[in-house]
Amino acid sequence: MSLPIELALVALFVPAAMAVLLALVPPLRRTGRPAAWLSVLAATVSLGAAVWLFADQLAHPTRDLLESVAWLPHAGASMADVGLRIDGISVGMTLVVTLVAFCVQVFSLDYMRSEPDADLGRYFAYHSFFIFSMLMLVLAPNLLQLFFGWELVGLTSYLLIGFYFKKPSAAKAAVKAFWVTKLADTGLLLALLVLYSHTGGFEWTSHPGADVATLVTLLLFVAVVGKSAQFPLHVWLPDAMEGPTPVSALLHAATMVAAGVYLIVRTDPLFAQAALTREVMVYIGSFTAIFAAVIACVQTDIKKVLAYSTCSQLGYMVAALGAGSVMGGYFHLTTHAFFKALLFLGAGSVIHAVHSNEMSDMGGLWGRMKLTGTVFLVGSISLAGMPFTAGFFSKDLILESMLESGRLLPWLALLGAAFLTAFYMGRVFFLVFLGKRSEKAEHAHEGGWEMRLPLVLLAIPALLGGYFGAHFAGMWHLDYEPEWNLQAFAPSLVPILGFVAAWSMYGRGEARPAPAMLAPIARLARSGALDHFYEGVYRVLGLKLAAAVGFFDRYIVDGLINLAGYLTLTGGQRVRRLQSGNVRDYVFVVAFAIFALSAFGMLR
Amino acid sequence: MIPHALAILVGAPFVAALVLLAVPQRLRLVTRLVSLAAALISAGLSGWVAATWDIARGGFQLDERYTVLPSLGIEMHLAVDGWGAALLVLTGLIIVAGVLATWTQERRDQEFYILLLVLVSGVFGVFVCQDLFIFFLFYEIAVLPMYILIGIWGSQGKVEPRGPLKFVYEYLDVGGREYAAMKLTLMLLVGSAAILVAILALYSEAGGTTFDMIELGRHHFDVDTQKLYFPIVWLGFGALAGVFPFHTWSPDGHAAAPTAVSMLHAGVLMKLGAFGIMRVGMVLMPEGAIAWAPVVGGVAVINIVYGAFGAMSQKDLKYIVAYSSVSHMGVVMLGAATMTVDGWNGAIFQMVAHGVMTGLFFALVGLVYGKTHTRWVPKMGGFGRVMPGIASFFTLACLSSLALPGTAGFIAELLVFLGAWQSGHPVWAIAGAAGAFVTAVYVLRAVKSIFWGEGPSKEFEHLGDANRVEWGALVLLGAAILVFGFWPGPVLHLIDATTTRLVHDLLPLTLALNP
Amino acid sequence: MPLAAWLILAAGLFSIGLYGVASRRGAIGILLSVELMANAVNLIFIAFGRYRGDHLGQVFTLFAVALTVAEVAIGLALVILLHRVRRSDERVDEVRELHG
Amino acid sequence: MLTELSPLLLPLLVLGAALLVLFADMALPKNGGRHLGLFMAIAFAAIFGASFFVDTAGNVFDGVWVGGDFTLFFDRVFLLAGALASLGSLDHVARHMPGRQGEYYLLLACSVFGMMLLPGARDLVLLVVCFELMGMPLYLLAAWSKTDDKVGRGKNASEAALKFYLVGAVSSVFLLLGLALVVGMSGTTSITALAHMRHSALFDLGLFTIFGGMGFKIGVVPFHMWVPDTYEGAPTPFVAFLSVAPKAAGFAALCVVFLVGFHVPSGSFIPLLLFLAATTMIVGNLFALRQENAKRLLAYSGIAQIGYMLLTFATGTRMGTGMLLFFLAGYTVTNVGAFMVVEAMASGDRGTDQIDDFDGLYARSPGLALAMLLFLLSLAGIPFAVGFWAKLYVFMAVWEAGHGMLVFLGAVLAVVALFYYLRIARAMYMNEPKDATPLETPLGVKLAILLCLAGVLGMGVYPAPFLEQAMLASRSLFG
Repeated sequence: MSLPIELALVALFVPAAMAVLLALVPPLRRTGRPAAWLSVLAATVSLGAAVWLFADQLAHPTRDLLESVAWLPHAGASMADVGLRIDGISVGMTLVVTLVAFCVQVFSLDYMRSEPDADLGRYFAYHSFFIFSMLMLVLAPNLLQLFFGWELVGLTSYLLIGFYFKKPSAAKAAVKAFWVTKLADTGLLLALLVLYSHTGGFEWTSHPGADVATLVTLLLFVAVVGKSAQFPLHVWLPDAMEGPTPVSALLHAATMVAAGVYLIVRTDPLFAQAALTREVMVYIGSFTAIFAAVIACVQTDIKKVLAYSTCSQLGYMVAALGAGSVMGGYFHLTTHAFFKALLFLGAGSVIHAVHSNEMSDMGGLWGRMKLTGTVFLVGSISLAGMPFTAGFFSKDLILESMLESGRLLPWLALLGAAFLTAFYMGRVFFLVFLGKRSEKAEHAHEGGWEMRLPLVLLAIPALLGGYFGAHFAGMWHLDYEPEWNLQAFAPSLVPILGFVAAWSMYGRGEARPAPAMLAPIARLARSGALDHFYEGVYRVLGLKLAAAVGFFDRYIVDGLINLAGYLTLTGGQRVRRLQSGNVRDYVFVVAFAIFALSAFGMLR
Repeated sequence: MIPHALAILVGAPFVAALVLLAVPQRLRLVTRLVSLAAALISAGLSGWVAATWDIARGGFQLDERYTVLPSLGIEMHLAVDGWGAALLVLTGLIIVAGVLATWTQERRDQEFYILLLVLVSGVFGVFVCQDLFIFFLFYEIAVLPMYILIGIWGSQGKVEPRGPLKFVYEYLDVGGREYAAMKLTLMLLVGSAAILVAILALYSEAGGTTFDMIELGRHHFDVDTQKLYFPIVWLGFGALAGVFPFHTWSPDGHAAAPTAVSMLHAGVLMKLGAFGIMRVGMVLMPEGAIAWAPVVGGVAVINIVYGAFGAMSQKDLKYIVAYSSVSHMGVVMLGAATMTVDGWNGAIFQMVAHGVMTGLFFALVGLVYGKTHTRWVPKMGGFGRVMPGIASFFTLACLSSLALPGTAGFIAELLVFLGAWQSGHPVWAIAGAAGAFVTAVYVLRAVKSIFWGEGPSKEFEHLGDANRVEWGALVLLGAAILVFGFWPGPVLHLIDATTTRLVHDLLPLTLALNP
Repeated sequence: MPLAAWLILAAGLFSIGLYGVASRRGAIGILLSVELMANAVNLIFIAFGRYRGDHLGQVFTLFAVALTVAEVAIGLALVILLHRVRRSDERVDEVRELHG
Repeated sequence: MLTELSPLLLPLLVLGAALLVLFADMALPKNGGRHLGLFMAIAFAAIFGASFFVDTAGNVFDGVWVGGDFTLFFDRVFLLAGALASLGSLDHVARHMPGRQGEYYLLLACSVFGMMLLPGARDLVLLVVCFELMGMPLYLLAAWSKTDDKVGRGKNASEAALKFYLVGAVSSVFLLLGLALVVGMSGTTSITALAHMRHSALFDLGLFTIFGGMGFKIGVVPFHMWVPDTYEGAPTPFVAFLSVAPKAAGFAALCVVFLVGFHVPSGSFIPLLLFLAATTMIVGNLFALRQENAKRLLAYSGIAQIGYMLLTFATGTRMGTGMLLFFLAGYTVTNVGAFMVVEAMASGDRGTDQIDDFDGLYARSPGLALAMLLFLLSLAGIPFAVGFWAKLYVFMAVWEAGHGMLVFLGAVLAVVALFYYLRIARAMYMNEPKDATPLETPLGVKLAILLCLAGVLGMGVYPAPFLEQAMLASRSLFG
């Protein structure tokens, strides 16, 4: 077994072991902070391994390792293996996951300080388990194992959203998230079935033919829509903000929701065979991008803004992949992971300071929280795609590829989304950090070093990550040659305009109503029409139908069976009258019967 | 090599039952220890059998023969194939857990354990017995103690009369303990009446010389005979397997039954039905099975979806679990109906998976009921605060029942659906997957409304978590779910070894019948 | 007188007896009717014996008579017992404690 | 001369015992002692034991009576029934009729004597004489109760006896009528000779009439109506005897007359038999469903069982007959046992025999409850009780004879039967006792129950040897 495999195993199983340990030894878990520190330690080890692995991969960019063991027996052989696929793509994602996870755990040390010990232990156990699940997904050598991890991260998401399970809203959100994603995952399951019955395996490198590939990829994409919160299944993501903010940063911004995109990147060989699917992806993606961006502009809850912005950014990636620019998609995934995690943690530190998610309760925090303000600004401009930030490079690449692919409408949508992104990020920044303080913000202050360190750590790649595109591309064996001409820079004006617009409206930090042009959309967004629709479906197709079935089973199916018993019993009761007790009847019956017998005998 | 391993395995619980007859009533601890000892012996031997079963060799192993009625060709022929081995392990797990879970049983406990052990003997017997006739005997022994077990220790329920057949419901005490017991017994025995007929048919078809299933397996029955008797076997055993529409004993029965009995019944006995269908029906009458497969599969799909919706409509916790059993047994039958390697592997594995899962479920329901004395979900809420352990195990069971990867349920359903798709019935697979989703809906709903959210209300605040002995049961089953889920290889290898051979024999027929 | 005539006569007797059994309400009457039927049977025996000219019929008849006598004796005993127990006049169709 | 009678040894021994009882009864003082009953029981038991050491094969009176495995098998059944009945009666008779015990056992012995001669009879005269010799004592025994008992049990004994008697008298007249016709048409009374007779209309008429006459004895529907009333009214230990021995004897007679004699069932007699058998099963089970009186319930269940036996008889094959014999043996121990439990329940002057009197028996007398449970399961045909094998063999035989549907009917009806058997089980185990006073069972009854239990479980766990015997017997019948 070679070094990279060992490193991957370390990165994978140290957190897993920690999770198991915390799960199996309740006393340890209940100690709270020690448990937390153990978990962080595990995350650190995992991160270290990931870094080493990454460096090693950079040293041998062409390496593509596959180590696996038989898992599911079938007719004496093995129908599916579990193992590790070590190549540029998986290694890159591994680094991202472990890094963000590490930062988030450290951040949580302070952010969750006020939690009771038992819950704190539980929280970090979940986190360790998440690292394991996510890496299972990332390092999977085949679709089955990927599905395995895919569902496990779904589980951790469910558990972490429902971390405050005593809060009805949190419980509701958790269940909702699980239902929606599970529904979508059915697509992935079916994809597995189709793939297996046509290729006898779960490999994404197989060539089952265009039709099958299209079917498979469409089914896969259904799962992606669910997991990566694309329209129309994005409804769970905003609610998922019920979870603790660091969780939102890790799962619902940086890594887990990006799993969908990663899936597409990973299984690109299949998608490459399915033009139709890619077409669908382009339109779903770009629509989500602009749609979510619009809604983000009218949110008042800082986390909700970021949540919608995540939807929108994921839309970018999906669209890029649809347009065939794997590099664009994956690159944006990476950069987005950093600056979005940064933004969420920043928001977290603000929320921690003012104990509220509402932007109206903030304002003027710049004076009090310089560091948070700075890194938040960095995150915002990077997200908006201001020139020379990380976001700029990746987003630019996406727009460019979309244009090259000659799809004008999606390109415009994405451009509009870019403008809106800058607008709402600006809006958030101005409302939170400028203007006059609300009383809640009066005695706000920075958190402890555990909270500050991750902010700084993440700010660096969020700012500079873009310059390593070439290296990434080399690692991923993808082509990446940005040409720095005017046409390439044109898009970079859009975010600037966005910021200007935001400044003009919110520069003084007072919360103005959303611009008139956005009002109807705002109303639409607040009414949550889609949610109502889904709820209606659930009521009718779920509860009503279930009730009907229940009645049918209880009173019709079972009724008939009871009826049989009823008839027998009442019959038994009725016939008893025939036994009159009058002996002359008996004698008569005997005589008659004998005559009947004889008659039968004679007549035959 | 343990001599007479299987005989001991089957006999131990029965002997223990006899011993208990001698133990004075008041020695409660002794009673429990004897039962536990017997359970552990059998479980241990099961484990040993599974461990030493030679996968490379396959076939039937550990032959033991004891003469019973040579003149009729009846002999006690014990042997295990891979399927048997896997299911032995399941039974061992469940019975140990069952004894532990009812450790606190107070009322007439000795009789309780006696009947329980007799029942278990029957179950073990069915899985290792290769003589069709003795197989039937054990089957009966496994089914009958149910009546008294439910009738005496069961819990009372009531179904208010409604619907077009109102008068029937007014006449019968539907939902009552004795009603449930009687219904279960009679329905299952009507089933075994059908089975008996089929057995006699096979016996005389094969020349009336032997009941040995292996011998009978060699005899090729006339195709029309198979087509005639397969459905009889299917429905006969189907009554126990909860095949729609003969499943209606199961909700009432399981709801009324005491914890350990529900565990055994849903966990193992229902499997006997499915096992019988596959072992007797599909293996002995392959052509008949192939001819009827579409029907069997269709009904199985009905079971899955119908059962899931049925469960969703319930407010009584035990009914929810009972209906989920109906739904999951549908998965077993679906796998069986595919007549493919994956399908059959999945079917047997689902028997194991569902057995463990539903065993855990009923154990937990028993615990909750024992503490709260209600099974009415709307009255519960926020229990996660007072019984975190129970909450987490319940969640685990739920995850397995919605087939989340990492739990045994996932492996089973994946294999079954794979089989369904390969057998040329994608619709089955899709419907099955839909059923799995509906399951996700109702189980998570249950978790949410029982353990999450506001509460617990005043009357439940003082409640505590499971106690030591009960932990034993929970951990045992919970661990099994995860082990089988993450590392299905060992068990699946056993199953696969047998399945592969059987399907291999089956293949030419399949091609012959639908080219 | 041909055999058939005897048989018809016997049949008639038998039917009368049977009618009696069915119609009489008193135990004694029924017993007498039974006696009548029995004698009809004996007649058949005799007739056949005569017709065949062997002694079989007569032998059989003797046995039959003995059996019938014993039977009727028992019957009378029972009637008396019933009378003693229930102090009622022996209307058999009022004796119907046991039924259903 | 005496050597020639050697095949008749067993019946003669019974006769001897009967005479001894008679003289002893005259000689001994009429106190409530139980020695007579004890002697009778021991005598039956001893003769039963003797049956294993004597050779009873051979003809007597040049072929009028033929001994062999067939007779031996039945003799054992009768002796067993007799022994169990006397044991069970010890207490009952001594309490109700301290003065007249002798007659009771004398009559019992005579009846058994008649039965034991029946299976060997090959001449119609002998047959009918034995038949009546068996039957008449039963009428008297049925009436056995205190004449001054106006309220308690035995109040209805006279009614029971009267109904039994009247129906019996009429059907035996019919029996005679049938014989008259048959003998008249064939001109012979030798059963073996009948085999070769030409069937004419009158001959067939006689044949069916004979069947009717005998059908009364075994209680085939529609000749069954006396059964429940008699069983309910008559003294329980006697009913235990009545419910098995005469049935066995009746079937013995049927076998002799119809299998040896008329070589039917053959041809279109079979559908009739099958029809009657099916009706008997259905009627028996249906009527039993809602009974409140345990004895009545057992009576109807007995009728249902007769249906199964008739079904087997209808096959007319050697295998079928063997299975029938096995069924009879198993049925004997089971049913006697069940009735004995009822007797034990109702012993004591206040005891009654309603089903709800079984409430909470498990608490009052665990042993009794368990015994009853096993007897009921055996009646229902549950594994590891003899009843299971009995039913199974019946089904096999019927299946071989090609009546699959009837097998299914039988199997389903067996489930229906389970319903009412379980009603008693439920009363015993699930209901709480009305008065928790422990129940003390008379020794004799206890002993009888234990013997029956031994039989039920013994034959249930290891039926092979018994089955072999039954097969031997049927083989010797078919020669």
